[in-house]
Amino acid sequence: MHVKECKNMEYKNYMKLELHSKSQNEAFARVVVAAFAAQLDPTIEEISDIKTAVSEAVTNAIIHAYEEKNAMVTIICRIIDNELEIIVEDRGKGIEDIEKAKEPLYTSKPELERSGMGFTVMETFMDKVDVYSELGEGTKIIMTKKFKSLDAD
Amino acid sequence: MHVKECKNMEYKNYMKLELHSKSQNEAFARVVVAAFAAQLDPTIEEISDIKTAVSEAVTNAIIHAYEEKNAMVTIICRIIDNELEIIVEDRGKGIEDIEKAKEPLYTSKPELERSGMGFTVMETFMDKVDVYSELGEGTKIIMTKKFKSLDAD
Amino acid sequence: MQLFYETNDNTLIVKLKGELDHHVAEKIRVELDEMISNKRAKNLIFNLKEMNFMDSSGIGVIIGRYKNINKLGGKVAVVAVSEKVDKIFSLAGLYRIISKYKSEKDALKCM
Amino acid sequence: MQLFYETNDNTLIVKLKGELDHHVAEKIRVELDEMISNKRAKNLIFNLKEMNFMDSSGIGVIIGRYKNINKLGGKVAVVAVSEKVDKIFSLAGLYRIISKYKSEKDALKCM
Ligand SMILES: Nc1ncnc2c1ncn2[C@@H]1O[C@H](COP(=O)(O)OP(=O)(O)O)[C@@H](O)[C@H]1O
Ligand SMILES: Nc1ncnc2c1ncn2[C@@H]1O[C@H](COP(=O)(O)OP(=O)(O)O)[C@@H](O)[C@H]1O
Repeated sequence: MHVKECKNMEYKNYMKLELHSKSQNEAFARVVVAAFAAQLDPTIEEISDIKTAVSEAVTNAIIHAYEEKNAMVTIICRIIDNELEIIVEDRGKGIEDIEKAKEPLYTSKPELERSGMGFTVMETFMDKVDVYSELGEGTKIIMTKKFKSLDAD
Repeated sequence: MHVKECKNMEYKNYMKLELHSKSQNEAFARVVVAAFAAQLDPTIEEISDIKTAVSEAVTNAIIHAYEEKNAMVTIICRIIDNELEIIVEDRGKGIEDIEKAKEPLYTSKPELERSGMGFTVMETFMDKVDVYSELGEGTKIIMTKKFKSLDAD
Repeated sequence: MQLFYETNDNTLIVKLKGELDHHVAEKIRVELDEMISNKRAKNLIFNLKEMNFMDSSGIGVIIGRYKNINKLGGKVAVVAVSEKVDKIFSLAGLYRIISKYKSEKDALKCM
Repeated sequence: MQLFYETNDNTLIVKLKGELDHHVAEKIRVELDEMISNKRAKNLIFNLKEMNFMDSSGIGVIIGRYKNINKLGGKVAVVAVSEKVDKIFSLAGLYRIISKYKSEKDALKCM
């Protein structure tokens, strides 16, 4: 028996997903980004890292930006070579003090049992996290991760 | 041991996905629509039906609408109760004669070994397929499927 | 997400199966608090062996239960924590208030 | 998609594993034509047992191979066809030109 692997790698790709800010879409958002990242031949660990980071950013849009009112969250993924850029954007209330928001354990919603660890988790599992926010305008999280798998070849 | 199922069903949801008209995104498009449909508690058969229909519509946008040039394909999914509406839209060359295009075995690209069965497959696996197209403007396929699983409850 | 539970003396052992995110956290919290009060449990053990995803919402659930249980003099423990979740727990300093064990048996011994 | 092959006399047996859509169809086609000419195969059997997705692009691949093989007096067969793919093949009238068998053994007997 001979084996031939029919697999294709392209090093540039793009997708944009808009979805309702409903909590049941958090799992959906994770699956979509993971499926898009599949073309980078990721390790299980890498997939798990981006799922966690996406979950944090999308959850924040739902809870903090829109305070559980129904609106739209946008996720953009861009692949350039072995790097994945993930943008999670909302048009919600915005963040007043980004530095404070990023502090571990800081949360503005302790009554919802939030842990204040969302940004810390994103920063731990992604290579780079940039936060842009304007009060009353919305928030944009830009995260990037370099995938090791392709480097090894 | 006691078991408690923590599962939630909401009967209204929406998502919009834009992606490059690259053939490697065909599989991605199928996964995304299937993941979105998961909230309807579908059977394996139902998931397979919508994956096949989405694959046909997205492939047509890539091959026929854009003739493999890079452009954008849009997929919109809307859930209302136990019905899933899937819209696949392109801004490509459009279809001159929709009736003829829908005929089984008709293809304008036999040189690419197309079988001309795309529309027939969509119509077989979905409950309803509507095609809107304008030459030079693009094509919009609206497909709906009612999921049985929730009826049974 | 599925939630399995059993009791051992005054300790409630809860197995979480599936994905623990914000969406399910709200329901899990309500379920847990109901169980704890129905069973009059003093201590709580989370078995995470079959939890295949968790984000920071999970920390909130665990710390929230810890606060209630701790007030009444009980203990909370976690068991079978994956490497990934361990990293998240460590970031949050969770092990300063909650102990981690390899097995339910080990955890029960220390309740 | 993965492609496994073996030969039995002048028959090439090809196992397709994974998803057969337009994206992989182009590569599969080139691979198959190369194999057919390298092995000087007269007949072709597709074993679809492990093909877990196919859309109408797959029909194109099979009919295309059929045309080439038929010209040279050979036969094409499909084996282990799922219900779903069977429906697609039937819609396309594929069984008017290609035979379906339960197993490779049955197919080989009729080559
Ligand atoms: N998308 C957002 N819109 C508005 N505020 C946000 C957003 N994301 C985060 N924040 C603010 O930053 C704080 C810290 O966020 P995070 O570290 O994720 O912790 P948590 O979600 O547990 O509160 C939040 O409590 C909130 O006040
Ligand atoms: N999105 C589209 N844009 C332009 N033309 C299309 C589109 N979809 C289908 N067509 C036309 O309709 C024909 C029949 O389509 P289909 O039944 O899917 O068969 P096939 O893709 O195998 O050709 C195509 O050959 C093409 O000419």
